[in-house]
Amino acid sequence: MAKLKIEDLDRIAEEARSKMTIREGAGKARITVHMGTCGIAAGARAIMSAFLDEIKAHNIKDVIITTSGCAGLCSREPMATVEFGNQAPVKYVDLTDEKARKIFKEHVLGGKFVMEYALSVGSERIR
Amino acid sequence: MVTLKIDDKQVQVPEDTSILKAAEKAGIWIPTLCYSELFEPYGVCRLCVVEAVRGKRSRVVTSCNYPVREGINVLTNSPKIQWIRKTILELMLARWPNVKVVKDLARDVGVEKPRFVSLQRDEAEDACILCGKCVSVCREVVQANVLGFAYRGIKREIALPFGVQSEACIVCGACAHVCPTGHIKMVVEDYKGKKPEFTLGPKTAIYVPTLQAVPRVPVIDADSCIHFKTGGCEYCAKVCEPNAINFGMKDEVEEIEVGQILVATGFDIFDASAMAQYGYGTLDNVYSSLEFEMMLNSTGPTNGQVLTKDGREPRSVAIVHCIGSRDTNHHSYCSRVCCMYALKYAHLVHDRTKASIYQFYIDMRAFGKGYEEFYVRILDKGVKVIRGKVAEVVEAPPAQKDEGSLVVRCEDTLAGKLLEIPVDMVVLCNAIEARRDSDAVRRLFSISKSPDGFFLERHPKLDPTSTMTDGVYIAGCAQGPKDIPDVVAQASSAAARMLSFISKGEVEIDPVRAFVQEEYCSGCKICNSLCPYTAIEFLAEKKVSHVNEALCKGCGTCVAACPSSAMTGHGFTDAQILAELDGIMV
Amino acid sequence: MKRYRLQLMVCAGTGCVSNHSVEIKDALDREIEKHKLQNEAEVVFTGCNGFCGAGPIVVVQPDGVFYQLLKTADIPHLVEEHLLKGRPVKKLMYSPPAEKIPIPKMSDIPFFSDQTLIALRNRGMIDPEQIDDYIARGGYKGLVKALTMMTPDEVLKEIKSSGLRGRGGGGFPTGVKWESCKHAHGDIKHVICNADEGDPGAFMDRSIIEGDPHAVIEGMIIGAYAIEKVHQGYIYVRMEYPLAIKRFQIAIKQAREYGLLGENILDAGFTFDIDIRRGAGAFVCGESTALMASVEGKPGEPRAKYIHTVERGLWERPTCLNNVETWANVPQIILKGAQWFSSIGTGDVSADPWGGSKGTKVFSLAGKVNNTGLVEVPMGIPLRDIVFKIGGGIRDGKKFKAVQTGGPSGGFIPESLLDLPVDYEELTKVGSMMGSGGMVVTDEDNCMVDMARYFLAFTQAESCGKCTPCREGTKQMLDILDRISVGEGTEEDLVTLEDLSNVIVESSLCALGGSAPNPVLTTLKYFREEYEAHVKDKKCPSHTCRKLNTYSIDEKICLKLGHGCHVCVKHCPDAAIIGERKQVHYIDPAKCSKCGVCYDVCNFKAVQVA
Amino acid sequence: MAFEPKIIGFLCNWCSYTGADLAGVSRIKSAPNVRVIRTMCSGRVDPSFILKAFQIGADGVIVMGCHLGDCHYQEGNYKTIRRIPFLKRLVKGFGIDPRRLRLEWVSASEGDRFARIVNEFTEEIRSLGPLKLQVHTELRKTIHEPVEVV
Amino acid sequence: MAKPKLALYWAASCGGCEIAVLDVQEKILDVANAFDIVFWPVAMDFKYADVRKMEDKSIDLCLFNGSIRNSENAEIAHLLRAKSKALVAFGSCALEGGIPGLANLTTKQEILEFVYRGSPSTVVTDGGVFPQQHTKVPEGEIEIPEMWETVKSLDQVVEVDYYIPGCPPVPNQIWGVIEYILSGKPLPPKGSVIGAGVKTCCDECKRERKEKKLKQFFRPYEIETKPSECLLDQGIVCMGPATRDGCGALCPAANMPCRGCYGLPPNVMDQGAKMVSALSSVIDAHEPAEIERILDQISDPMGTFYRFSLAHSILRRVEKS
Repeated sequence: MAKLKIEDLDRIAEEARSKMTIREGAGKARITVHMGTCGIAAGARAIMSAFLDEIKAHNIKDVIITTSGCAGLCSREPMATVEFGNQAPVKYVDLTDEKARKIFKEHVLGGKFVMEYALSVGSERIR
Repeated sequence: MVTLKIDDKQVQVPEDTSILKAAEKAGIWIPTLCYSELFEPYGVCRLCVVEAVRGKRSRVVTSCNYPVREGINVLTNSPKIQWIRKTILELMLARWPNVKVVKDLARDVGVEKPRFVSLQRDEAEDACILCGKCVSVCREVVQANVLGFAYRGIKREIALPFGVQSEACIVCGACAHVCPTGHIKMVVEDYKGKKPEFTLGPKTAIYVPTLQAVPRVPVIDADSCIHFKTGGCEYCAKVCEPNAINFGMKDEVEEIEVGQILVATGFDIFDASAMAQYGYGTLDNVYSSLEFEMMLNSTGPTNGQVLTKDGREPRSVAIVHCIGSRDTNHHSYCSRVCCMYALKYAHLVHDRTKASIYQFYIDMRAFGKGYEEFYVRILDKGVKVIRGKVAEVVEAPPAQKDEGSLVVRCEDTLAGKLLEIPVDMVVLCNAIEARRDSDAVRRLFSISKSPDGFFLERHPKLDPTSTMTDGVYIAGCAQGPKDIPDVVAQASSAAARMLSFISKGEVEIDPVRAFVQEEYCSGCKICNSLCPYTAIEFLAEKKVSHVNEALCKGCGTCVAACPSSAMTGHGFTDAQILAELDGIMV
Repeated sequence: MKRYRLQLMVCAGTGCVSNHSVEIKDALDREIEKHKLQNEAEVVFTGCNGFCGAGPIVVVQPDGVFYQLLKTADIPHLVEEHLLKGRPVKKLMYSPPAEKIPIPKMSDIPFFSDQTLIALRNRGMIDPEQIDDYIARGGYKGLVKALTMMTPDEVLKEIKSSGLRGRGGGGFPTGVKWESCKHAHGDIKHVICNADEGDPGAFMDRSIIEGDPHAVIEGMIIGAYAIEKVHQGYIYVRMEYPLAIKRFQIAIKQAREYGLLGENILDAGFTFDIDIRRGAGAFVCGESTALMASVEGKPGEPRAKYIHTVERGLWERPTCLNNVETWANVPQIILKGAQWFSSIGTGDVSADPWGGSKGTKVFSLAGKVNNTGLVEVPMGIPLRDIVFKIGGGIRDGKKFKAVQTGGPSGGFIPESLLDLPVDYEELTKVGSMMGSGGMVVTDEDNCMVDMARYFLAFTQAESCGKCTPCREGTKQMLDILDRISVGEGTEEDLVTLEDLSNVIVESSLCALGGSAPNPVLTTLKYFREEYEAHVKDKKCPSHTCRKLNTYSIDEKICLKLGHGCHVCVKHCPDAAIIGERKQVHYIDPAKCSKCGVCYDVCNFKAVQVA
Repeated sequence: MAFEPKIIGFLCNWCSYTGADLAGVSRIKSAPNVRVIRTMCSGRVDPSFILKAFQIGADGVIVMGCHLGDCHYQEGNYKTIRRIPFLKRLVKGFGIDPRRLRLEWVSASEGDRFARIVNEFTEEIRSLGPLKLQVHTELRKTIHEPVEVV
Repeated sequence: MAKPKLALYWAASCGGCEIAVLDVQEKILDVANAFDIVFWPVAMDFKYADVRKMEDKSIDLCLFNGSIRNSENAEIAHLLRAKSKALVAFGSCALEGGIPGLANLTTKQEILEFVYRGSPSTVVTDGGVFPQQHTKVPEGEIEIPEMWETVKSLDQVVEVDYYIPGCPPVPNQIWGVIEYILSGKPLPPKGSVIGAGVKTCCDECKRERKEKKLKQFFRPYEIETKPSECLLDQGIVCMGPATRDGCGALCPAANMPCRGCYGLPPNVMDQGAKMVSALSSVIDAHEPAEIERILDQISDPMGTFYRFSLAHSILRRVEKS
């Protein structure tokens, strides 16, 4: 690596940004793909790779994608919850590859809910 | 300049002086142990602590290395300081109970017995108290860097590198000198012989030879001066106000061309320890003539008084002639001068002490002008003169100890009686012998020596001052034992002889001598080693040999030896001799 | 650049590495490979995570789930459950001693939540051997700001007004130190980072160097820039920290490659480089003048500091020496400004730099507390919070007795003073000191006399032996304490002990001697009754001093529970225990040398100690 | 008439020549056969002279010098005492009886010793008879004269 | 005008001197076209009769090498003396007898006895007959020259104009002489030694000489000689000091002592006598017995000192009564 100039520092910071957001657990949007046993059986993995594919394609750095256990509604698997900024989390059900990509473009990037795929808006209260 | 108060006494001192120095200037005593003028203060014994009060903040600091600051008030004896000194000395006393310097300081500060006992207790009087003075002097003053500390904490000790005698140590003794407890000792193993009672030798590296030295100026002995070994010290230069010390001066060897040389290298005295029966070197108060001479000299070690080793005036003195002279085992010749100086000793001892004097001789040789009269005067003074060779000198048996510490056994041949005389002091008249390096000197000037080792004169009667080699003369005891008047006479004759040559301006040499025909000489050097007069030298640049006409005697040995007949000689060339040969055969 | 969705932060501090965290990482890699998650999850070694007591530690990000005390056997289950199915594994989580309910998120664990991280801000978040990670989290931004937008004087003023004080133990205001070094005459000056950390029980410097070396480098460059005429810096790391040395070497190499060290840094016309000097293991070399003597190649012996090292230090040149943690704070102060820093902590430094204790201090919490590890807390936090909230209280429900702060040169603080705010002035007032930040919690089973003797034994062994009071005095004190702990102490010994302590404190040449008696002084002051017990009754209340105990066997327990198992007889060195197998055993007090082995080996606690 | 041997004697100036002179002065009779050549020291006698003497018809050659240690030039005779034995080997090599060459030490005061040696040597050579060498006759001729070379 | 005539002849010689003439390498061509070689029996088949037909003094230069051992040598020597203007004694045999000259250590009878009967390699047939001067054979009578009792150098038979020493003379010295003659410069006086110096071999020897004090003599094979130190200093008998220079001290340079082949230096009459005088002066011993012991170490002084110059030494030959 050649000797750095000041602007190089920012460039490196930018590149490592995505890793950092994951580590800091604070990003612009968070997609949680529900991977309970039923979820996986229903093809949650494909949904996950679709989302990852989109992130790579649009070179998005500040979106966190994570998995969680079964959300409870096994019949509508594969499911994913998308939280955008501090808006209420939206649960999408019966996802397919292109549905996932559409949700990614409109909701994750655009910030608009994609109501036709959504099951509910807001999440349960945990006492 | 900084002004400060020490125990409420106003003091003004330059910028970076330490409180200790300032206190000293103000006449206030502060105990120190690891401090010394010679080197940077090490500040480890902590005995010199004082309270430096500035405004309301008081701080305990070591006065030896704390630089004075404007306006501070120093308390050198406050209760806190006393308490600290006492406790520290208690700690030291617990570990080194019998070390004098620790006991004294403890007593000064009022500590009798420590409250506790140290597990590292060291009863020795000369124990090492880890003050580090030896390390500092070796590093900063001598700059030989031999000593250092090893290990840590309670196991800390002074150590030599790898625990073995280091070659960097120049045995200057500085560490032994500064060590407050005498823990470091100077050991001189290899010297076996008797250390002479009085040595002319200096005690320090810079010394004034004797008070009568001309010029009376101190001189540095480069072999033992630390500066010439390690570049350090220069302490003498520090204290010399006119700073007249210049280390740059070096002994120079000058080569000067001279026409003539007078060899007057003097004599050595016979080492009496070779004759064990006289006890020189084993018994006290048995002196050689030279040592007794030193004792009589007013600038000598005893300022001219005749004293025994323990400083008392001797009650009786024995003077024994012919030690090593007229003795087939040592020197068969008579040293000529001993009888007269022995009488001189008798005369001086008689004047300076009330001792009874015994003189043991074989033949009293008062040969010179006025000498016999002097001998008679000595006899009148009541000196007991006994004719007989002393058999031996022994330690007096305890019974006779009060009369004299030594007993001289001899036979009075005139009275035919065996005598045992107790005396307090014995003076031996050592023989005069050729100097130990006379052989080397002889070869240097290519002069020969007579069987008794003294240099051989050209002719014993007709020409006692010159030698076989032209231009080299000898005078004084180098040519043989002789008295001062004779030496003066011989020396003046030699000087006169030399002056005559010098005034004449040129040297007369006989025509018969050899010379080299350089066109035929090819420098085979066969002739070089032949000439007893070292007249043939080799000219390196021309690569030919050359004859020094002044030295060549014309014997022709080299002419015969020259393989290429390049060497020939005026008056006896090959052609001349061959012509003679043809002539006589006709 | 690979896009990952999961980052597994495996702690690779010295503590966890010695607990096999390397095997844990290998197991993780294997399992991820097996489940073909290698494109989604990246396993990263980080520096010390701080919660050393819970090692080996893995934090799964972005979920922030904290797994502790992991064994390689747990890994397959963890990967399958959490990484694949996204279901965190409860049994591997931390659960507070009292409630026993696991807390999944690291940020919720009290040990972490109550801490305020400045010096340790990157712990567990970056791979110390990747300079990019450090830059990504705002690394070298402070340096850029200093070099391009501030003059050396402004940088110095910023540090001074921030109220930052020496974290090494002395608490000397850093700004003042930099200023006097700047004004000292001499055209070659040096800065040194003291990473000797000789205190037993202190490991915060180690974890900063291992976990975030570039923070120290950036701090030193800023310091050098501020003091001016400084082109060569040194970091003095002790040989006992090989991992720290390795990580710092890598960091220096990477910094040099990036042009952050060496000629013309960042083309800003400032040249500065750092070399590593290894300490040979002498505690005294933590003292500044001894350290400098050691760097110069001489034996590590302190010299009188009447002329401060900022005027004549390394090779007689002005030298500014600061602790690792001090340097680590500098970049943040420059980046976020003095105001932000002085808002944390106690007192007011605007007028008098000694007026308060600003910023945070890292303590290495150890001893009889549940959560042992590195704790960075804001100055002024009550001691009780550190011990009971962050520390999680005393282990096994025992009763708190005292906490020892400041390593062997610090003192013991009893329960009565537990609420004192932790800062320089308060700790010194009660006889202890901030020191390096070592904090050892003791409980009722600890004997104060034995603790004092332990710390004094350390300082006595580490004394350089140069000056009489420290060399002879500490040995004398230790001998007295040895006698007391075997029952030969007298009342008068206690007087002598205190007397000696004060003399040593007053007259020793350096801070080691000056602070070595603190543990004894504070225990004498706060726990005199324990000393009295040892001396008068020849008893040790907490039975630690075995020679003072009397051992006996409770027949009932021995027979009923142990059925005379005869184990104690086999181990007793003095054959003082009589009794056959299957029968009651009995200790003969005459022969018993009170070694306490029988107490240790008896599985049924039949041996009674009184 | 009886064979009168021709003997050549090399005498050193300080001792043997003076000794011979003393013999003459003290009227001591000795054989007239020795024809004397005076050199400053016996060390000056070059072996070439001795061979030359034999070449031009000498029947015997005697070299005389000072006693060892008496040499006026200190070490002259030490050289002679080494040269003459070596030369005897050469003379023997040429087939000449080595007894025809003799070395004797005679000091300045030994006039009678000189005469005795001379008589003794003369009789010895007389018993050996004349020395016949081919070089005496036809081998002698040579035109080779040492001349300066360009 | 016609080219000067050159004649070369080899009497009792090994022929080395002729080869030395060729050793001037390509310059032999200059010799060839500068001279008209009229007589060179070793190289070409010249006949004595042709020489006898020439007028006297017609040969300008005659290089005569080899000593005079028998009547034929003498006869041709007289012939060439008559026929040539400048007769040069070429090489140490013609100058001083050379190696053949060593025969003067014995007699003719002893030589014939040994060669034809005594030597181990001789097979004695029909009573070990000696070669006869005149023998009858069917074809007629064969006559061979008569062998002389004593070997003589050239100048002991005829008058010699110049001498060139060396066994063989060194090529650059030979060429130096020829070049000088060709240059037509005035010839040096009759009888002078040319093609050599006036000093001794020591002058040209590169070895460093020190003061000589010898306690023991060695043969060259007995010790390992130091290359930079004079051989005589190391105890090896070297004839260098008593031998004329000119050869460039070839032998000492090759770690062997000089053997004296360049003959007597200008003022010396006898190499043996001079070496005796020189060597004995440097022996470091005083007692006669010690001196004898050291002298015994010089084996065969006659052969060593007179290897080349016996026939021309003061006593010429050994008397066998």
